[in-house]
Amino acid sequence: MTDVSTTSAVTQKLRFYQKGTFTVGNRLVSERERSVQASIDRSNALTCGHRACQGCGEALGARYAIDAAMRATGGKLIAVNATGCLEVFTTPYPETSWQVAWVHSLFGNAAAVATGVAAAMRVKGRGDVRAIAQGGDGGTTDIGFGCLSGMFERNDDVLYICYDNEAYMNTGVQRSSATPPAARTATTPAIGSEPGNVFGTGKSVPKIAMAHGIPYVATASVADLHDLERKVTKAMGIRGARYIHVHVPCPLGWGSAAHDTIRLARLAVESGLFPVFEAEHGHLTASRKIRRKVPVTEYLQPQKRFAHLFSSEHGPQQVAKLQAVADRNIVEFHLLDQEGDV
Amino acid sequence: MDHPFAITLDTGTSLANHTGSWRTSRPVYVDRLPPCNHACPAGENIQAWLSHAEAGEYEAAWRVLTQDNPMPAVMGRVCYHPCETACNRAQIDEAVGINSVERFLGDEAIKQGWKFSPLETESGKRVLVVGAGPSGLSAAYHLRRLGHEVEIFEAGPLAGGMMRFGIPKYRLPRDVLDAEIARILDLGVTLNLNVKVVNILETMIMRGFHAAFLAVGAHIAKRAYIPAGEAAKILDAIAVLRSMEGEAKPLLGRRVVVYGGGNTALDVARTAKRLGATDAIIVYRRTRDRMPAHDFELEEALEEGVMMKWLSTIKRMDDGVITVEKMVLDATGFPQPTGEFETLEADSLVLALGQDVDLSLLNGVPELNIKDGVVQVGANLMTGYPGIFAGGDMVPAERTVTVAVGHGKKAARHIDAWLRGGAYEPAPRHEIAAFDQLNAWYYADAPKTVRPMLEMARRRATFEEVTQGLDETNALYEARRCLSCGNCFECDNCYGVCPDNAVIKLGPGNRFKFDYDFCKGCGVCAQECPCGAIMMVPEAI
Amino acid sequence: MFQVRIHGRGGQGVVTAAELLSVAAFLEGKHAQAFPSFGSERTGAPVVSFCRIDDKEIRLREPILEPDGLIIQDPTLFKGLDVFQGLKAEGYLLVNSNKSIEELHLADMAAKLPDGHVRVSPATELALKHIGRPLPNVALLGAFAALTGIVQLHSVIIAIRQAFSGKIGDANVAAATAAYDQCLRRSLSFGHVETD
Amino acid sequence: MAEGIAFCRPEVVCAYPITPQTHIVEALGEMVRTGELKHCEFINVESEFAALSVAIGASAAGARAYTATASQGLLFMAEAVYNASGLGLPIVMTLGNRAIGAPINIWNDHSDAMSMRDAGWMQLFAETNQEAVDLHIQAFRLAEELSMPVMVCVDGFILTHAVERIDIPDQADVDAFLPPYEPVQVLDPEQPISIGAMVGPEAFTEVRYLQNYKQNLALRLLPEFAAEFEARFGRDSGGLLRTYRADDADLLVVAMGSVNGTIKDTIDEMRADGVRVGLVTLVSFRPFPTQALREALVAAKHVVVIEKSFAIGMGGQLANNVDLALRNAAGAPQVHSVIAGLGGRPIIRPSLHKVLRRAVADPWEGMHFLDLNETIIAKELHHVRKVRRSGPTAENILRHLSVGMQQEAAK
Repeated sequence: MTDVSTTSAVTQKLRFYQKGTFTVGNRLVSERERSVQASIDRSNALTCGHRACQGCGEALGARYAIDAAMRATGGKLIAVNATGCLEVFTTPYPETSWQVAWVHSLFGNAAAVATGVAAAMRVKGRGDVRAIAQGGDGGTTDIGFGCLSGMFERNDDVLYICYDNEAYMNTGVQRSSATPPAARTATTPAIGSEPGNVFGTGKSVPKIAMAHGIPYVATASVADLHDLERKVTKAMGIRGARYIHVHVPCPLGWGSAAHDTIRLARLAVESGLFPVFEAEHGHLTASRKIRRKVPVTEYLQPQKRFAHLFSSEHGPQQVAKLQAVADRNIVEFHLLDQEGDV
Repeated sequence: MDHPFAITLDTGTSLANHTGSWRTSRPVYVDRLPPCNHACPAGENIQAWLSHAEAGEYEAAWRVLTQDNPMPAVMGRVCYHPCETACNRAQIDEAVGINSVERFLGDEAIKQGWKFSPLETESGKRVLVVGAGPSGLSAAYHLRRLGHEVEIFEAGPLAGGMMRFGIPKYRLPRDVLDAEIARILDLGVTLNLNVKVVNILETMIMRGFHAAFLAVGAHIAKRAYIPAGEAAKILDAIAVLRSMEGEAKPLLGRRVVVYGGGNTALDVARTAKRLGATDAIIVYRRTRDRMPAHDFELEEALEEGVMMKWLSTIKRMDDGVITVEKMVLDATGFPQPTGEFETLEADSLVLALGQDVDLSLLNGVPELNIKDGVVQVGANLMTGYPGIFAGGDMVPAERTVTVAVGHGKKAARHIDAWLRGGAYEPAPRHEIAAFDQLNAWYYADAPKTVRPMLEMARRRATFEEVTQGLDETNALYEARRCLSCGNCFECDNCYGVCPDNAVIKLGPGNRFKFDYDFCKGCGVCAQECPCGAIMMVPEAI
Repeated sequence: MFQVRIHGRGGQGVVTAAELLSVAAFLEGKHAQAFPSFGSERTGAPVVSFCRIDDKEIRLREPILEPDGLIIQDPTLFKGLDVFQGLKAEGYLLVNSNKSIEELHLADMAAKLPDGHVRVSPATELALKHIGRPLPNVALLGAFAALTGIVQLHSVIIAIRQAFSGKIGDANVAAATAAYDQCLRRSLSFGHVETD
Repeated sequence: MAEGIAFCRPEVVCAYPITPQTHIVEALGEMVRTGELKHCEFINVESEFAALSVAIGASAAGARAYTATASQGLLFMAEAVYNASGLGLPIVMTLGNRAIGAPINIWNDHSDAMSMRDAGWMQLFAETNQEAVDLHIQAFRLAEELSMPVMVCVDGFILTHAVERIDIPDQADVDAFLPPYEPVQVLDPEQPISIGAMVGPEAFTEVRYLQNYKQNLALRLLPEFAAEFEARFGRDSGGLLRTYRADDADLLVVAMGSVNGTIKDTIDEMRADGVRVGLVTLVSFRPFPTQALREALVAAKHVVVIEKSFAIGMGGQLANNVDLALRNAAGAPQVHSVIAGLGGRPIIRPSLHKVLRRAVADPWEGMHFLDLNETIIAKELHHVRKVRRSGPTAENILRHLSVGMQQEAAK
């Protein structure tokens, strides 16, 4: 992969301004260069009063993504939501937190509903109105997978955003196909020598999306909000099927402190466990470099769902396996500068 | 809008749901004391003037700076910058080059001819300042700005004190010093040179001063008894350095030995080199790590070819030959003689063993408490005699220009209060912003800018300034390396990272406020605040 | 009401035959209904299709149990299946074959039916000749028109042209016409024989 | 039929193949390609679940949405079926009625329609292909008037694969009868709303009540639209129900879909023999026209309900609904339930004659299975009683059948 270029943080390192370079709105740069979220007149597509838990990563990621899309489309946006936390905590009758045209149909059909929305807009000559589908990892990688793949294969003009908190949190933390190996959930209790999802196999929907050859696939994290915005903006500039997979920590499901949401997301990226990259038409085109590499233990230790790794006799081998996963990612996605890409 | 019941809802209606009630602890914006400010002997508001500088507002920065210190160009050269030692940035990469930015601002001010703004009111009080050294000049400046009439009596031929007679040109060019002194005098401070105050009380009464600030410095070289033969050439450091300012340069010969371990010893040795000495050897009785001189100055000296003789004391000097005894450090780190001797060839020996204060002007002043050769003062720098204050090298303190300047400011404030029949109450200090309260992630990696140095050949041969200044570009870069420890710099992080949109942005310069109707108290804002300006406070139950 | 049942094998155009017949009837202002023996026919499997023709609306939806006309597209179906089931006493029987009624052991069957109600047509041969593929269905319709007169050849030809355009249309029309003529001639010759 | 649907100007058509509806959407797809059907998005989806989901999205975004399915396909989209009605989206769907497996069976009966009878959709049954066309036109009008989805049920093969004379309506007439879709709620960035809120105990009952209220409105609208339709197109199609020679009838048959034609012929034959028999053809199964049906039936002595589906362990759904219509009616007729035509078994006049005469002469309790092969049942039951591992019933029965046929052939 010679065309892999660095993105986001690492390129900003050389920018002239220094103070708070990675903050949301560095006062030393022009309004335009700052994050949408720095702007006093941001759309707040997902506004106050929602019922998400304290420190909810999904609520944060969703506001960033949809606000960025709102800016990119000049507010001409229709959002489709799969069943899940995001849907439940934003729209309990009689209140909704959405300030964007929004529809929820079912758990497994968000991609298809969005396809219908996009088709309706085309046929009505409102091609300027764009459709976004969003769901959690359950609604995306499991039950909604068929509709998602169909939408990809038809290259429908839909941006699908998956907020990945690595389990079914809405129903009380059951494992999904996006749950990392060794993580404890209600359905993968920390019992026996190999608790949690198995090592070796697994389901990378971003890679599966790439296999469809769709115009744009990206992963992002609430740890790098500039990057997330940039990718959503870029995606909205492209027609056809697009997929963005956003890593959003869940204090409840991960057994972490509410205030650690962004910190944990950051550690996931900096350890290499969550690779942040972009792909176009099936080819990896860019990866966000690790700034300060950390061992996976720094990411795992603050989370109760991994507590057994640090108490049980089998812990050390499993931690080593997780470290191996991170190291593989670093090589596969060129996450370190010395990975020899341009 | 009219639409189907319950399944379809009007946007934004959740604003009716005040989730603030979920909160068990609330975020609160705080201001913490930046370690640099805390460490500055001159009490400069460093972070404040840096924040102007990093926005390119240099004059504004300079004005904030000079509210506390009238001589940034001098400070930017001679200050040992404890601020940088304290700087939190040192724990990320390297300390912010505060001193170099200060020098840039000082030089810029001279270049642009910035003047202090004229003062509004005259108090009608007269204050006498004795000594035109850093402390005296600082006091004069501050007193004048407070509306008092100030006269300086200086015994020497020129103003500047140790800045002129103790610090060599290659560290502090005289045109810089003169410029900053002149700017102070322009405020309307009267300077009387070559006037030695012999009796302070008499002078005050006769000249009608309501108060006096004494800052005569320490100019009397300490002597050590060294048996010496005929024609043994023994001088003291202060005299050598002072004579550098006169017409006749001191004759030190080709082999010069300097006795002592302070900065003055280094200054003399480096001066000797520049005067053409082939060998300049410093003899010190302890080891390098115990040397009072600053290490970077020792480094520069060694670079310039100055030689060190550690763990040695000088026993005697005969014509051209010095006998030294080797020492060892005992358990307490105190040097003990070994009885081993050796000799050094030397044309001259310069003693740099520190200085004493000439306190003769205080004769006849009652209620004074003098201890260890210095005047004891209260927290308000007032001597035992009401109305007479003292500072700088003549009071118990570290003897640096910056400390002296600090004394000047502090004394001025207390004198002002005293003249108004009150007492000056310094504002309560905030808790210091410690590194672990910051979130360093958000600051880009930005190594310190290295100040260019004069090339070696010229350093050895001339008195040109050794350390060069920063240009506009890297001064700006350096200023922007500041982390703004403990004080919001409006990076919008809290505003951006709140999962509940519970932060209200008040617009440029007005920072933010929390919307406690919706804040659930998750604490992400506090965790992700780069500069530690948010504190989580438990809600009362 | 005139009811026709067509037996054949998947791929022989059994359903198309019934549809073409019904269209021909439409064209003559009659009510008609064509439908297959519902199922997922696979090539070669025995297949049945139905066609009802009437002057009034046809409401009946049951399969045709007592046909007035029976078209057998493939004589090999005689084995195993009772294709003649329910054929009315006054009914017609048309078989696709190059053999004679006797060779096909249909003499008894023919005897039960009125004179001239049983015919054999070399439809496959004609199809191969005109269309180039062994599709007897269209040719048989021509022959059936000649045999029964329930529809005119003319209507069959229009129906064919609606279904197949251009060359294929011409070829099918040719096949149907040929079968029609041949069937008429046969009836004459048979008529002669029977006078013996 | 596709042509008729095209006249309704659907804007989004979602297609997924399943016998016997496939050729309808195939034809629509072709019309979109050829430009015969303009301003229409034809979308090939990956499942029936997606088909209806795409229609849901399109409809919510203000487009006239159509899809078609059958049998297993309807079950596979079941979740979305309920969702479409719950969200009040006026989608029209053709259901090519087909049996539900196992055993897998592609032929006609009404089990699929019945499986979704309580899903909140309106369900209209076509007697002929002509009526199928006409019902689609009325279905779009009804769906969009009430903002509720409508299922048009068309008997698989019997109608879907039959070729018969149909009057194709004139586009101008259809346009006049069916105005452009004016949604009551729509996803619009200019006036954003949130559709599909989570509704708790405090309002769920009301939501359901209002859905039911809409279906009650349909009971009034269906006859109105049918009358308007007849006035414009000159054909009596749709409505709630139709009667045939019922006025003086002692015995009334109730049935839905294509079997009504065969029943009418049978009735004519019985009338010829002097039997006073008549027919009530139910067009609208949902909403169920309780009142109209009671009025139509109450005068008769016997009511025979003939239906192509039954709830295993309970009985014919239609028969039970008819019972409901007659509940507490003074001098209500006896109701006799006949289950017929399952999995495509032909319903033939001789069998109908028999069962109708028997209903009067020798009534039965519960269900009567038309043309049930008693011998096979007996054999299989005996077999099952004897052998623990008796094997799959369907296969056993087929074996019995083939044996039977060989014996026939041997004779």
